[in-house]
Amino acid sequence: MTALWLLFLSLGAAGVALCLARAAAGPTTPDRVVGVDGTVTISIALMVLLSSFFDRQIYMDVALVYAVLGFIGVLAVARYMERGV
Amino acid sequence: MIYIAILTVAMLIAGLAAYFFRDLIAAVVACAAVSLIASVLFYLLQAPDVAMAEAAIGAGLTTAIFVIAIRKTGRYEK
Amino acid sequence: MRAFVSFSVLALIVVGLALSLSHVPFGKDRMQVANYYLDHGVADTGATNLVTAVVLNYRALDTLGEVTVLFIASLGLGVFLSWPKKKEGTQEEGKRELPEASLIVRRGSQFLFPLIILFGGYIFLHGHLTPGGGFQGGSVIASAFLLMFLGNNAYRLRHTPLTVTESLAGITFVVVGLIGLGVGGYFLNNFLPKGSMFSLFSAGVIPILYSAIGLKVGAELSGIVANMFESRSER
Amino acid sequence: MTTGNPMMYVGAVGLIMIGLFTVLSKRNLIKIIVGLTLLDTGVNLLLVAIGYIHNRTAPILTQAHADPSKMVDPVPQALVLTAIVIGLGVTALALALAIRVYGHYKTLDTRKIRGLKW
Repeated sequence: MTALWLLFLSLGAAGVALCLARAAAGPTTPDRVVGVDGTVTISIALMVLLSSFFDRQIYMDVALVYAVLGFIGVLAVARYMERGV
Repeated sequence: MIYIAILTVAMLIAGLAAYFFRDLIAAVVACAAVSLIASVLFYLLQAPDVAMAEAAIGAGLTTAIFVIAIRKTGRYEK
Repeated sequence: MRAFVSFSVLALIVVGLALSLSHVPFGKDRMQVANYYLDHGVADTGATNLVTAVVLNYRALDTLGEVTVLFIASLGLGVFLSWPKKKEGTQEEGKRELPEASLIVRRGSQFLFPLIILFGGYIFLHGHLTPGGGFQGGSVIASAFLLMFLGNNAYRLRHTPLTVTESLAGITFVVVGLIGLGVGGYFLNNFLPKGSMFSLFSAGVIPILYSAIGLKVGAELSGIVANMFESRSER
Repeated sequence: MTTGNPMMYVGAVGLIMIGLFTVLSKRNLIKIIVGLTLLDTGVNLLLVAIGYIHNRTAPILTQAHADPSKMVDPVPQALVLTAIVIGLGVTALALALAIRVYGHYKTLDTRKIRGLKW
């Protein structure tokens, strides 16, 4: 069981690291935005996994807030890019 | 916890990126990344209330307010 | 010179923080005040989320002050952004024609708006049972208005209902506190019955106060977002 | 669980240092406000890290977790909770000031704004 948790958390951390590497290296600003947005998605999955790991169902609310609101920042930057803000 | 070390290093790199980027939009996006990783760290420190506040503020409102201010002034730092 | 001063200030702060944090080992039990809160919190307040118990019962007067600070920040932003009054006609003529958002973003924002408002209401109504509360719920509600501003160019927020909501919420907080003063002898006394644990109608006045804070914070942050969007005069 | 000990403090103090160095050395007003936001996040992280206790859970009682002696300190969390929202208000106020400064001087460079250079 511990090995399974280790696998899950390692995959999540690797995903975060890869997305942040794209966000740090990306030559243009849209690359960086997409990298950070991928990080948001993987972090939501990590939070759901951790709520099961800590055995507290109420922690799920934090992941819910991120899932509902996580796209608004990306939307703001996208509207800036098409000169709409 | 090796994961805390990974997340902390990633957060510090994002903060340094926010310092070094000349493009202010990229700096604000790096700031949003710092807020996101700080929210995960609050979660790992057993503070779901604080993590939720950081999520609700850092996900949308801070980025949008900075983007509006950059729209009204200038995009590049000279 | 400037870099030297900056680095010496940073070095001083690093040394000071390192010296003081070396006496505070990470993860050790050093609670003194909080032990009382943890042991007596549920019996005193009825709220099972002890952070809410600290925010709205033991430290409720501080919370009133913090809401006031947020109100002053919102007021100052409104004053700064509307201070040099432009002529209405010239401002309308000089405004650039903004490209409209795509159909998916427009319809999606209109579809998601009531759902996000509902979610914010859920967060601050359940503040005494689950993580969350007035501050988080208010931020979620302000994010819903921000989504409408981003998705629809023609969207305008009427400021009168916002001001009325904010004032009524603030008055509710103070009046509940004063009723507590009259009934129990001190400001913000929890005078309603505590109810049973883990049910929505428990914890006395805490759900009422957190709803008031949620509406007030939501109205203030929505006002900040609306002010930032509506002053399009600089460039 | 012990290897992560200094790492939280290093992260929080490092974030405070990056934010403070941005505030002290950059010359663009928007960049200075970005530095203030980083500083804010670092201070909040430091406060919550001081309140953390090993092998304990969040101070929220449920049917499965009803033992108050197994919970972390709720007081720093309550302080930081309000500080985050007020940080947003302060950031918005500073950005409004920066927009007004730009409207008056047509620049955000602190060297070109009279009375702001040091």
